Amino acid sequence: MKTPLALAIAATAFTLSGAHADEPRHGGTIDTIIQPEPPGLVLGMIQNDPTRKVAGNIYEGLLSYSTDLEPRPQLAESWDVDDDGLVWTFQLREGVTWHDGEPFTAEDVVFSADVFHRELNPSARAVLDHVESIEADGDHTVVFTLKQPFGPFLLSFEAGTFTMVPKHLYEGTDFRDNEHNSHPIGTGPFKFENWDRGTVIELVRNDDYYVDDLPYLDGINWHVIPDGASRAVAYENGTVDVLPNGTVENFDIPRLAELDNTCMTEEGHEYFSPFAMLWMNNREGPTEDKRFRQAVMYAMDREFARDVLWNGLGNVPLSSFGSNARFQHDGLEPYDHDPDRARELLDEMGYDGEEVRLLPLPYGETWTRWAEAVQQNLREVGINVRTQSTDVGGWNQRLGDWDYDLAFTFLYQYGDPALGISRTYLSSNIERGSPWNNVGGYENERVDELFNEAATAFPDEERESLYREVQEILHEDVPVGWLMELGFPTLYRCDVNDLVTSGVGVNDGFKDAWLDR
Amino acid sequence: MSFFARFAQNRGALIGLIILLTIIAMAILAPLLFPESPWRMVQRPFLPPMEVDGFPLGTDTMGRNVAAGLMHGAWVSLLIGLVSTTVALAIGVPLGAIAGYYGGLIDDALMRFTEFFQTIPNFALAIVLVAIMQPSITSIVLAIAIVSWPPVARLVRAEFLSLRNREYVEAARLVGQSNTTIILRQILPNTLSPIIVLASLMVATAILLESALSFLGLGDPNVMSWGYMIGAARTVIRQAWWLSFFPGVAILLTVLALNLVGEGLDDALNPKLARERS
Amino acid sequence: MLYVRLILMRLLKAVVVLFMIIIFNFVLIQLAPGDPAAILAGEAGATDEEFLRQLRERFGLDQPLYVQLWRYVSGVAMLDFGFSYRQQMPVLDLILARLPATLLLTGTAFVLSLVLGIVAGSLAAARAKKASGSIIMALALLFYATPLFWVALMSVVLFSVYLDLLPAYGMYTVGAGHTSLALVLDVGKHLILPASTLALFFMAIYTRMTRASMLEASQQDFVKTARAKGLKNSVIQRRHILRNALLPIITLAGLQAGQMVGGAILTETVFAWPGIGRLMFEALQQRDYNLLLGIFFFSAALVILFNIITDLVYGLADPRIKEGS
Amino acid sequence: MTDSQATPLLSLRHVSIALPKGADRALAVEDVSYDVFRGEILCVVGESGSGKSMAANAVMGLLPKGVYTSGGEAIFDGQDLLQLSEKQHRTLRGLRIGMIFQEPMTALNPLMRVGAQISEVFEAHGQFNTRERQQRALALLTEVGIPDPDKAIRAYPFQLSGGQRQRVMIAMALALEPELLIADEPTTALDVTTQAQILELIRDLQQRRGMAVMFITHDFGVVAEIANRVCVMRYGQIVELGEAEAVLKHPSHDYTRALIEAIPSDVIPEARGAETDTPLLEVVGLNKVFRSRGGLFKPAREVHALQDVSFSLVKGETIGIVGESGSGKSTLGRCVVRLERPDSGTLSLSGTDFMHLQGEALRRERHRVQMIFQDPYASLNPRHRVGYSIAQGPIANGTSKGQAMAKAKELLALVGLEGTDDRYPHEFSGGQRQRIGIARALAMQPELIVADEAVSALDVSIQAQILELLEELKQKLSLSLLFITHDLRVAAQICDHIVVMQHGRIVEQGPAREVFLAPREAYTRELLDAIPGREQALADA
Repeated sequence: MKTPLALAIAATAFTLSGAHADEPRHGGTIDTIIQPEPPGLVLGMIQNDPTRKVAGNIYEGLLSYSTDLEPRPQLAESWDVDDDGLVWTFQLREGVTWHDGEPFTAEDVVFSADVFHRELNPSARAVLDHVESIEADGDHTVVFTLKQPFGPFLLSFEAGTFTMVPKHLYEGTDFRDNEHNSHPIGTGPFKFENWDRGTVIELVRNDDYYVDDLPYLDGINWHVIPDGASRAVAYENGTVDVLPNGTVENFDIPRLAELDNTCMTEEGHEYFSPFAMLWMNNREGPTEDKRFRQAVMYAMDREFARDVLWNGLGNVPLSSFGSNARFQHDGLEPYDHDPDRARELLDEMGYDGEEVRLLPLPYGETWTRWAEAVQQNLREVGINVRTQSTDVGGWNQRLGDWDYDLAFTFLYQYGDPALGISRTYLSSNIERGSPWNNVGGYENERVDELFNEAATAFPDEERESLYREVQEILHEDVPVGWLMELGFPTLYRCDVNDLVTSGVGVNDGFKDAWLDR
Repeated sequence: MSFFARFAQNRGALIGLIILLTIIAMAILAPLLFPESPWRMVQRPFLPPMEVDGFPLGTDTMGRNVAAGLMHGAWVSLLIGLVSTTVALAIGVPLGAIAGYYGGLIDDALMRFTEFFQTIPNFALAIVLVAIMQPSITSIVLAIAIVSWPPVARLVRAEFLSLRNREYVEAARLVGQSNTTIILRQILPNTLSPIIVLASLMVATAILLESALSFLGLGDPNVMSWGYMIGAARTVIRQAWWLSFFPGVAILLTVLALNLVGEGLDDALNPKLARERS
Repeated sequence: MLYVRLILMRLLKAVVVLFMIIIFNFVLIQLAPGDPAAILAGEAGATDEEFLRQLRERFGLDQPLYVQLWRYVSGVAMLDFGFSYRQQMPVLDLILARLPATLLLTGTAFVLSLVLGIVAGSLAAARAKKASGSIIMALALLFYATPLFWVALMSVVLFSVYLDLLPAYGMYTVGAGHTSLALVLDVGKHLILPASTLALFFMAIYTRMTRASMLEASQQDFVKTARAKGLKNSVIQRRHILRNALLPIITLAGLQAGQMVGGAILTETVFAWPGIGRLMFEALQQRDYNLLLGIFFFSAALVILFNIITDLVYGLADPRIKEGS
Repeated sequence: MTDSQATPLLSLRHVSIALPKGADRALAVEDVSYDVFRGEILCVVGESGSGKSMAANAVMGLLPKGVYTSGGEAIFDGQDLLQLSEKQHRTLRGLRIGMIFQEPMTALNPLMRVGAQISEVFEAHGQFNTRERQQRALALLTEVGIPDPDKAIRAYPFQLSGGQRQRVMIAMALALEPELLIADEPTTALDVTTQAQILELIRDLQQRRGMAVMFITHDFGVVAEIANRVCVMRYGQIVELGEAEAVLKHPSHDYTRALIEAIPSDVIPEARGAETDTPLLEVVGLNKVFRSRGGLFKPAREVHALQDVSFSLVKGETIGIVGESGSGKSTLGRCVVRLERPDSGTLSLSGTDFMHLQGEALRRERHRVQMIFQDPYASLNPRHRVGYSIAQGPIANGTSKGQAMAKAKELLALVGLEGTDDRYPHEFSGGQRQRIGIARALAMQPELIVADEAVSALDVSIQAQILELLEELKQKLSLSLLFITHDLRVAAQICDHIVVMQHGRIVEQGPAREVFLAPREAYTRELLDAIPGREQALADA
């Protein structure tokens, strides 16, 4: 028996998100900002944030997700799963064409998933490890068979992670050297027009888009402006209308939000739900001691960081699971700002003032300021902290080589503990050379067991109890410092309607957006 | 006329000296006036100047005392300027002296080496060096020194070239003094005045360079320097003008003062030129 | 013919220097922590060994260093500057796309600073004892002492935000679709702030230099000769003093012209000018070795080119060099 | 020649010129009065610091900054030049008063063609059109006797020799046929033969045009050569003023007499016999070529500074090396002391090969030959006390510091500067510094001393004192001396032997008397004839 999980029509999406009396209008080009300039636009080959933002409007995945992380139809019209949670069948939308006019078929899906992503895409690979086989059943049906049930499977089809790429252009070629990489071909609402490096990326309306009437906009100009202050000016003087999250410094947000005709939303980040953490090297030095790690948690004034550095946006997490991840345990005792408690713990462990190196995240001013605040917090409870400044390359290298004591980072949660959270704590995920695995070196057999079981448990009730236990252990052990779930505000002119309608925000938001001018 | 009297004849130089002494005094008095770390978050953020007692210059993005930062920063900025200049002199003076004194192939080789460093744009090289060594006081000082020694070497070489055939140098050679003695005792002391003048300007340039590096996020996060303060404040320049204004003015005044003092030294050390100039 | 041969010799020398620079920079960059693969992987927010291995193999980073160096050097010898790891484009294309912007910016700033600097410096020298001369010098000193980026920020706030007179960033109005004259005017408008910011500092240098050089030249005997002829002071200033004072300025300007490429990094960053300086900073951050090396190569080549041009100009300006035999 | 009853063209009356504060005296010129008449040459003579040029500069309105006239008047054609505005002065300069300067090397703008610089004079006074100006410039160049004027008009100054440049200067000064020409030491920087030509030219032009010339010089020889009247100055005051012949033959003032007597006479002392026959210095077939490397525009050049030079010097003997600039005389001296290394030939000192010594070995032997330098201002390290300057040689050669310093004091006393060992060079006059230089050379107890133009930079009275000192020391210490000079007369005074050089080769050598009184070679004769005032002196003798 197959259970229909969802069936919705994309065209109705905007009516859910806004209470606009006006009918959407066609026309107008939106100017926005991309920061930093992406390395390339072929999603699937590159999955960094700027590529996702721009190319999310060119490429599409099988599904999209609401701000509640409910799957919605995209290239797949509907989907089913068998009772064991092993065989997933996707019905593809008919009449979809690539930007070059070729039809989009099930063969493209199989090629993208089984060939393209298996070769190029580490995050897709993590999901594909659970997949036994992928088969096309006619032109418009694809069947995924899993090795064992995988709880978050349906959350894996977002465009940025599981992009559909055109088989007819890529099959049999060196993917990274493919001539079409410079002129990406997708199925999305906008087509690639021009990239003037260092200045602007221009997208234009896909007139053949498979949803009638969409998109409303004639095009999108993604401006490249390297300086934060200049980006703010660009919004102020009216050159750009939309400031996606992360494009202006946090300190500018309250000021810009006060401007006339300016709206702000914090929605549209739910799928990623970035979780800022402080790696603590569990292998050696003072950070090896659980009490030291707890002391760090007590010493930090996380409320201050949120209120002052992040302008009150975002949310201080209770423990290891963020609020947008599922299965959060809310009965744990919070680590409040308590310097005295921190000093007690340090005394208890006999901390001798050994120097502790702190590695800030080289992603802009706010992070630098945050490191300064944490450094000061820790110094005030008597920890001898020295900040080691570095750039992205150095940061990668240090973390990859485990050459640090404390280090800032943030990780996407991808809506499910098995996708975004367990990777930080699993001992099987300890491997030199990458800053994104279990860099802290935390090893706990019970935690490994619980996470592994929970990932493949079916249905959700089963998973919930396993995750509760994991959270209790982690809360006590403090393998990493849980700093904040970051707020990701998007600023835009209020006459830009229906901009953020999904759990990935502007990444695919321009599809429904329209200008009321 | 005494050295100082000649120096003081240049009114600008005197003003420069007074500014410079004030800044040095700031640097020395910083730990006494603001015993707490300048990194301490002590008040609410974005406090404008003169609004609350004890915070004459307001507070920064995180509620740190700008006045404390400015005073402690004086120490760091001056230190970076002085040390990097010293290091640059330590590289440039011997190289230039040897090249200028011996001439010939040695000169050729050393000058090619110097030109080589001048072929890579200064600021770009400084950025790369700091990025490679990772930002810290040491790497910044080294990078500044590495990009600023070539003019020293060229100056010293030119001086040596013009002095090495002076009759007193030839006389020294004729009485059998060794090359080392001639370089150190006969020629070097006579090149000191242009070196001192250049050095005073180099300190100024070093302070500017450090601030530019900090501006690009390549400052040392453990020390409060003026460059750091501007770099950190640039993102909030619209909300809090005072955060970049005061350190900016501090840099400006210091560089200005060093230049004025440099000119004064030039006048005082080269009385002939000074007379012509006035 | 002799000149042609000598210039060829200079170019040959330049090639040697450039290859030394390649090797120097190649080694330098290898000392930087992290590699482009790790950074690219890091940006994706997820990575595994396989991904890193693929990238490294693709970039040739799995080869021993000397092999990498040899490949790079032999590539450059064939004018192949390799592929940008991050931007996935040939380095040459990237650089050639950005170079005109930098040349436009620095060229304008250079001419602006040189012309204004010389004019201001001559005025200051001619009025060395008057208040107006002192005011010019005080201003020059002020410009010299003010951090470049600070002026840049302040000028954006003033001219772009408060007065709304000039565009704050970029090289042209995106989406305006200007062509021919309109485009030139548009670019010109965008050029004003960055070029004058960059020019300000250098103008200060030239002003001071011109004044000092003119005061020195005015002590020369031939100035007395000129006065003995009964020439007007303004003629003496222009024809005798200034012309001779310009010689050292040519040398200095030649040095500065090359350095401006480096100095433009800050300006390009603040004003979002799509030039090579910004590209360099980004390439450095990304450890985009090929691109970074390519930019170093081109900026060094520019410096050398400017040096040769300086020598030629100097030769034209000073007959003792041109016609000395 | 002069009609003293006529109205003077220029009349200075009680002129005083003040120096800026801090100078060694308050007035550069004090209460000076003299006249310049049409058609005469007035020589203003004085040693350095006498203020001889100041009045002329005041007349031209070209006083240096900070120097100003504090009294008196200078009447030129009825107007007081000292009261003129800059603009009024300008209309006179070049048009009615021309001026030429001492340094032909630097007095012309290096970046302008000669023709343009001459044309400028017409331009400054708004005369003629561009083409006519060129033509006139050409005519002037022809008149001042520049070879190949068509080419010279397009030449840059650096392409001309010193004498040619001075001719260009004269052409420029005379372009508008001024009534008064002021010549400020116009021949001092020139070689003696060139000097003779320029003096000839000035006299010639003056007579042809009937203009007045105010000729400033330090050299009584020159005075004897061209002056109608003489004005002798000292310390800013006139000590004697009168007809040239009268002043030269019967100087009424002691100072004038001293100056005239200080000129080396043509009475040559008898040569002393050499003490031994063994040569101390033997130079055989010495060659030296200087190679300049080419630049972007410059091809490489070779200069043959010494070609097959041979002579020898016996212990206790003084040999004079005489020649004009570029003759290779200084290179020879520098080769002998081994500041330069000859390319080939033999250079031996008491039998030891002095030519091939290198590095440490050379350093150890250096004390045997010492040098006295030309420029008293450059020959002492300004940062060392003079006692130390003298002592550092012995110290470098192993003498203890105390002993060396004591010796330095003795030597200073010997050269007449007792008790000055702890002073710095700037506290001494030029002549005194030259004495210190001699003491420094003596400190090494050298076998041979090379004096390279040791008195050329000194005023004539000082020059005489230094020559006297050298003579005295020579006797006392039985020094062997290689005396390099451009002045044949000086050489004849002090030397036993004279070697005359030209273009790197020895032209003539022999006993001083012979070479001086009966030269065999034409070039030597030419040199002797060119000495200004020699005819007068010979006539007197």
